[in-house]
Amino acid sequence: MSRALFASGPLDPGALLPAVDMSTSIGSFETPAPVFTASGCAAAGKELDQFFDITELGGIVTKSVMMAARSGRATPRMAETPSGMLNSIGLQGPGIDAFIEQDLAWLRQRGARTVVSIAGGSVDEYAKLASKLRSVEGISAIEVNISCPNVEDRGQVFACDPTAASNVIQAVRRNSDIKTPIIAKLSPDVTDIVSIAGAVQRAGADALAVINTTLGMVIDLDTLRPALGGITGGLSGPAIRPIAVRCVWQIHQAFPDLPILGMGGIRSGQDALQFILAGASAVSVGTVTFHDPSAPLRVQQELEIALAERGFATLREAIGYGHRGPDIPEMIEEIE
Amino acid sequence: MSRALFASGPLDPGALLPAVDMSTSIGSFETPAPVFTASGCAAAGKELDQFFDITELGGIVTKSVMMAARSGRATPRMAETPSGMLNSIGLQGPGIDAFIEQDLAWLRQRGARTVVSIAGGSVDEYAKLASKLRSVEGISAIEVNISCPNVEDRGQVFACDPTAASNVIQAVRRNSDIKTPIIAKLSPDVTDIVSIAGAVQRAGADALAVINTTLGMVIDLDTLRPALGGITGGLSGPAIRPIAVRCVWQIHQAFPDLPILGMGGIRSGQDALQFILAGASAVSVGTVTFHDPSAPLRVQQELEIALAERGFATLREAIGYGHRGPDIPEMIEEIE
Amino acid sequence: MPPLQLTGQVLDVRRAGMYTVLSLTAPGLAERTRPGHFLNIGIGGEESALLLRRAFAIYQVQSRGVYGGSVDIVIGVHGKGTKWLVDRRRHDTLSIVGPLGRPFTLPKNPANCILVGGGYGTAPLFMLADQLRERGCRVDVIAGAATEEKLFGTLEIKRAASTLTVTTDDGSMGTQGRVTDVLDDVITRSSADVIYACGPMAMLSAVAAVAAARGVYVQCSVEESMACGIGVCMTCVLPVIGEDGITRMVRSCVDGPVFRGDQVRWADVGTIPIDTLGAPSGGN
Amino acid sequence: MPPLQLTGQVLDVRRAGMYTVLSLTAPGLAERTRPGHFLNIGIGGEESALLLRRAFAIYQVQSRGVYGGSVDIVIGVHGKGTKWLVDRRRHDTLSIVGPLGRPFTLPKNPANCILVGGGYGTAPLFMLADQLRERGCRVDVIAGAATEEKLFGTLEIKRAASTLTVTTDDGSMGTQGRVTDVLDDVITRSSADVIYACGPMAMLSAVAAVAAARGVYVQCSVEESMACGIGVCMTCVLPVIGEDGITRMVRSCVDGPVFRGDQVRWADVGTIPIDTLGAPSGGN
Ligand SMILES: Cc1cc2nc3c(=O)[nH]c(=O)nc-3n(C[C@H](O)[C@H](O)[C@H](O)COP(=O)(O)OP(=O)(O)OC[C@H]3O[C@@H](n4cnc5c(N)ncnc54)[C@H](O)[C@@H]3O)c2cc1C
Ligand SMILES: Cc1cc2nc3c(=O)[nH]c(=O)nc-3n(C[C@H](O)[C@H](O)[C@H](O)COP(=O)(O)OP(=O)(O)OC[C@H]3O[C@@H](n4cnc5c(N)ncnc54)[C@H](O)[C@@H]3O)c2cc1C
Ligand SMILES: Cc1cc2nc3c(=O)[nH]c(=O)nc-3n(C[C@H](O)[C@H](O)[C@H](O)COP(=O)(O)O)c2cc1C
Ligand SMILES: Cc1cc2nc3c(=O)[nH]c(=O)nc-3n(C[C@H](O)[C@H](O)[C@H](O)COP(=O)(O)O)c2cc1C
Ligand code: FES
Ligand code: FES
Repeated sequence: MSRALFASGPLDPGALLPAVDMSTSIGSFETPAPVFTASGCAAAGKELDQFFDITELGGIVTKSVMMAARSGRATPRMAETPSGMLNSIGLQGPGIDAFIEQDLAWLRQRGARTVVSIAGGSVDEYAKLASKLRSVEGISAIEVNISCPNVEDRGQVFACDPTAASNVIQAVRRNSDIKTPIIAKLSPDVTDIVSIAGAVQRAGADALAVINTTLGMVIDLDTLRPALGGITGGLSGPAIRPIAVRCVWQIHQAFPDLPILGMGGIRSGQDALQFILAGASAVSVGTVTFHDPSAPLRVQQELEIALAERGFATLREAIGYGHRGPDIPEMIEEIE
Repeated sequence: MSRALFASGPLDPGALLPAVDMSTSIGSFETPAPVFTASGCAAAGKELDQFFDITELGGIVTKSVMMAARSGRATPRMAETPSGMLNSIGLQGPGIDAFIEQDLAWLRQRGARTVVSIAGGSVDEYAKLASKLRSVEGISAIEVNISCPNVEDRGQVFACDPTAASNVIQAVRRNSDIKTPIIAKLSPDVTDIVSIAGAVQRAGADALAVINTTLGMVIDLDTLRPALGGITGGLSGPAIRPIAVRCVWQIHQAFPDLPILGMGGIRSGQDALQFILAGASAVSVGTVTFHDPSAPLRVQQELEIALAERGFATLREAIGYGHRGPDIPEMIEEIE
Repeated sequence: MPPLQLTGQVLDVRRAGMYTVLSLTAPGLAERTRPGHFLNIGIGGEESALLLRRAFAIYQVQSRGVYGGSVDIVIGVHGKGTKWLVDRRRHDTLSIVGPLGRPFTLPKNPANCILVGGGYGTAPLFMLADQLRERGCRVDVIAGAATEEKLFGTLEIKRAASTLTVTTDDGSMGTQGRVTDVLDDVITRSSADVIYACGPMAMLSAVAAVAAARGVYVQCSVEESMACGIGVCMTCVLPVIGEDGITRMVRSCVDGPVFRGDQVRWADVGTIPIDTLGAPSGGN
Repeated sequence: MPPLQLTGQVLDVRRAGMYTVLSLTAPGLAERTRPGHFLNIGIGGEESALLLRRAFAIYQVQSRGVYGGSVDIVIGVHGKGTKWLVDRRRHDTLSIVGPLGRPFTLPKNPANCILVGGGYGTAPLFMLADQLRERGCRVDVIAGAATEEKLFGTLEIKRAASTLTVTTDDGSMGTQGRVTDVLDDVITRSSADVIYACGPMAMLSAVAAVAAARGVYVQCSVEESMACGIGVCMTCVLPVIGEDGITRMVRSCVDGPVFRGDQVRWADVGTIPIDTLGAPSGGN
């Protein structure tokens, strides 16, 4: 690395710390920086580009897009919860064609590394989305949001069943350029996330995004009914961070070579470091962006400081470092 | 109800509100008040009795007890997280005999309604615990903590498998006095909590306790290893409240006649009301007691005010009230 | 100019009826602010469990002064966040993002304008009134609220207005009734060309209906629950008819909060109208 | 007397070396406080994401005065909670639970006592020194820290002590070295009967070892991470040998924080010794 020394963070503001090689990879996608936006928390990058230079990030993960335009759900679409929020947006979006023409074109022109998130109501829809993207340039990876109800299976969520999840990933893999890494995005709302991880890996996923929101609910005490138009919603933000770190840890323990894009409540570089130590190769910053529009880049800068302060010369050395050593006993899944 | 009018809460401190009939039942256990302590968050009531009169609560749920004395896990046993905490206590306790002789004797003498929580490493241990309690007086109900690893099945947690969960409940039911209600305590860490609820109901559970902690993890950024001695721990506190309300809602929707003791991050009477509206017949206050040792009674008083302000004359009318009406669409489990 | 993200210091906290006016240092904000813009303010300090910012219309801005510029907002206590805000004291710091949103559009040529404010909805109308007057417009103001104490700034706004009409639901000040009970008269009296409205959704809907009936151009500043306020989350949407006649779920934080009153489907707010682009039943 | 749960107002915030001394109103607290008691303080105000209270040794109490009683604590910044606390200002309110824990036990008859404090661990020794002197005890104090600025109250404690010995790791004040480097000498010089110690676990362990070697009775106030501080959660345990010779995992918040130094299994803190009652390997 030929980068300069830089001044360190809050712990010792005066000290000069060595620069850290922040490059990482998600499958065959090599990126000079490890922090991404989270799907649905950055639209297609344009709005955040007002607050910081989005090309400095590891990449932009776009809002999950479906084949057709979608209106999304009725409002209220969000409810604030302690250190988090619920959302039931319902995947509002322009549809894949308009997305490619407008959003993707803008991102390409802007020079941002782009991970396109896709969502579908059937295996076939995922397959079609992958085909659509096959011929499009400037896509660093495809993130497959499988936390969607399968219209062909009584609305059963793909991510909650290893077979359904595998079918989606297989279809996307078959219909995508072999050079484009496929990232399967997992839901924490399962009894055994490791078995889902194994299933999608066997189905051809090059990497995992861990985690999507967890299902929650708030009752409005004025209407005495569910606060959200969608009744339940996805819980995100710092509240779920311990769950997310646990999922990353479990999956990395089982599949140490499978790259993980970690996320869930990351607010600071120190939070991001927890994910890296647990086994993530890169991280996404989601909900916290609503509080701090500069969060993704700030987290990336803070992460570099946090790594340097702990003597890491490269980000890669820190990936999964929390698992090292013989003195860590077998994982016990007991809950109090 | 012959109770007096009382002054109302923060919304309108001057107003006089009608008293609310706060009585409720958990199976055949009738109690004049709906707020309980949560297992493991109140020891056996003695310490909290310094801060408020524990006999005013719906009841005391004692720390889960096992057959033998248990040292619990190595420290650190807790890590604070945003709006919550992780614990890995490891069920430290005196064993059932000492518990009956000392803790239970004290509670009986004190005149507190007592729900005894039991935990085991095998179906047989649960059966034995139930037998031990059979002849003991002053037990209002038994709460069965099934979030324990099954030593006979590679440490698989009972609560995560409908069959294992049913086997435990069946064994406890068979070995208990038929007049003692059995409350099965469920874990949220499952793909389909409704199917577990159905299984334990069929196995003889008279009621459910919803929810136990959810599995989480924190990495210590000084040691660069898991912060807890137990590696993972149970996440509790307001952070998980939306998950808990969702679980109560789903189960009440599927089994409207099955009484639920709701819990997870209850901090105020308004939080408690969310659980009641979602379908809980009573609630437990856990982690928040660590912040406010008077919380259980305060929550009970605030709940009465919250009900009165909304025109409820009895708590029972409010149970599951959030589900009313034809204008609530089918529950959609989609996650963003 | 892109919005700023800055830390402001509380200069002053004062009560005004039911409301609290908070003055904050905010260098650079005034130059970017146009009437109808809003701010997004962080709640609860560094260790806060309240993750989302709260939106407030910009009431006044000072571009110079000892503090290099400042901004005032008007706060009505609603829930935990606004409660926390009104409890701030001098020298406390607050995190600010803004100015945000699409402001009111001003007429190119002098026009007769009616400004309708409900409750604290008068706050953004002060700056608007001043700028309209600078352009030679006639400004008539209608301020309404449930009770007298829920009115904001009726004394001050009089100065910028040709006429001020006050309504309260309980008759505790001005005419008893709603703003729309007097709007028709004021339109007639002032030969209004344009109506600007800010207030509760029900009021905006009623104002838009009167304007439509009278054929007067109307702009409404809506208030939808917002998670991000900067256009990235899609929580703040409402059904708006586009120039092409197609209804879309549109973000009120970046495509609003100011909308043409005849383009918002007021009766359908809170639903997805069946003919919305991408509506579930509209075939997807 | 049961502990109190009350809201205290900040009377004063002052810096002392690396530390901050916070004075709070606390009517009724003084009457209940004995040396070695601690307080549990809520962090971050009403909308806080920090759920758990933080424990602080009681440094000083005033039972009367304009405020009906007050309490002082000494804070060293460690993480988010202590950072937030030292940023408080006069008139801010804090939620307090206390006094908590088992205090130091005082000798029935006049005895020669050594008080050993590490860092802010001297805080609870002031009250202890006073009460020992009142009982006619000789009091010798040893205060140690890494550097001079990490010592607390060395000037003031001198008044209550026959001798004061200061050690710093870097020699920036007093003797260079650890408290245990001078303890042996002080024991000899003062013919010590009892040692009282408060400070980091490593220091307590070393003090207990010296005391054992010299056959001096020793009480140590330990510092374990606590979730509740009132005995209901079981997070704060450490292995302690009972009168019956059996090792148990004992709660430091209610059975401590003051323990007999010879009963704590210092080398095993952070583990479950194999012979602990109910240990996994001890058959369960
Ligand atoms: C563009 C815009 C301008 C506004 N201008 C003003 C103003 O000048 N003065 C003023 O007093 N208020 C204004 N509001 C309303 C103000 O944002 C809400 O009163 C405030 O967000 C409520 O927060 P709370 O924590 O007190 O209430 P809570 O009910 O505890 O809030 C919970 C969540 O819901 C959201 N929320 C609740 N009510 C509203 C609402 N009415 N509008 C938007 N979000 C809501 C909050 O932002 C928060 O995320 C404006 C809102 C918008 C969208
Ligand atoms: C009986 C007792 C007396 C104490 N007396 C004093 C005193 O007089 N002055 C003083 O400055 N400090 C004292 N401490 C330590 C003080 O409680 C911690 O420094 C403080 O809790 C750290 O909180 P934080 O938010 O700054 O750190 P964080 O690391 O952010 O805290 C995270 C969590 O870990 C807990 N924790 C972290 N470190 C400690 C620790 N060393 N001891 C206990 N809990 C910890 C916190 O309470 C919190 O729950 C005492 C601790 C105990 C148990
Ligand atoms: C408003 C909102 C919208 C989201 N939309 C999507 C989406 O379209 N696709 C997806 O895969 N995840 C979506 N997510 C989930 C996030 O990408 C992320 O997995 C989750 O929020 C956890 O990270 P966080 O706590 O940092 O937000 C959304 C989250 C939020 C809060
Ligand atoms: C420190 C601690 C210990 C606990 N011990 C037990 C236990 O022994 N048995 C049990 O069933 N639940 C136990 N729980 C779980 C609580 O009873 C409760 O289900 C959970 O914490 C959610 O509620 P809360 O957020 O109000 O704490 C424990 C929780 C905590 C925080
Ligand atoms: S509030 Fe997020 S898009 Fe409008
Ligand atoms: S801190 Fe809870 S038992 Fe000691």
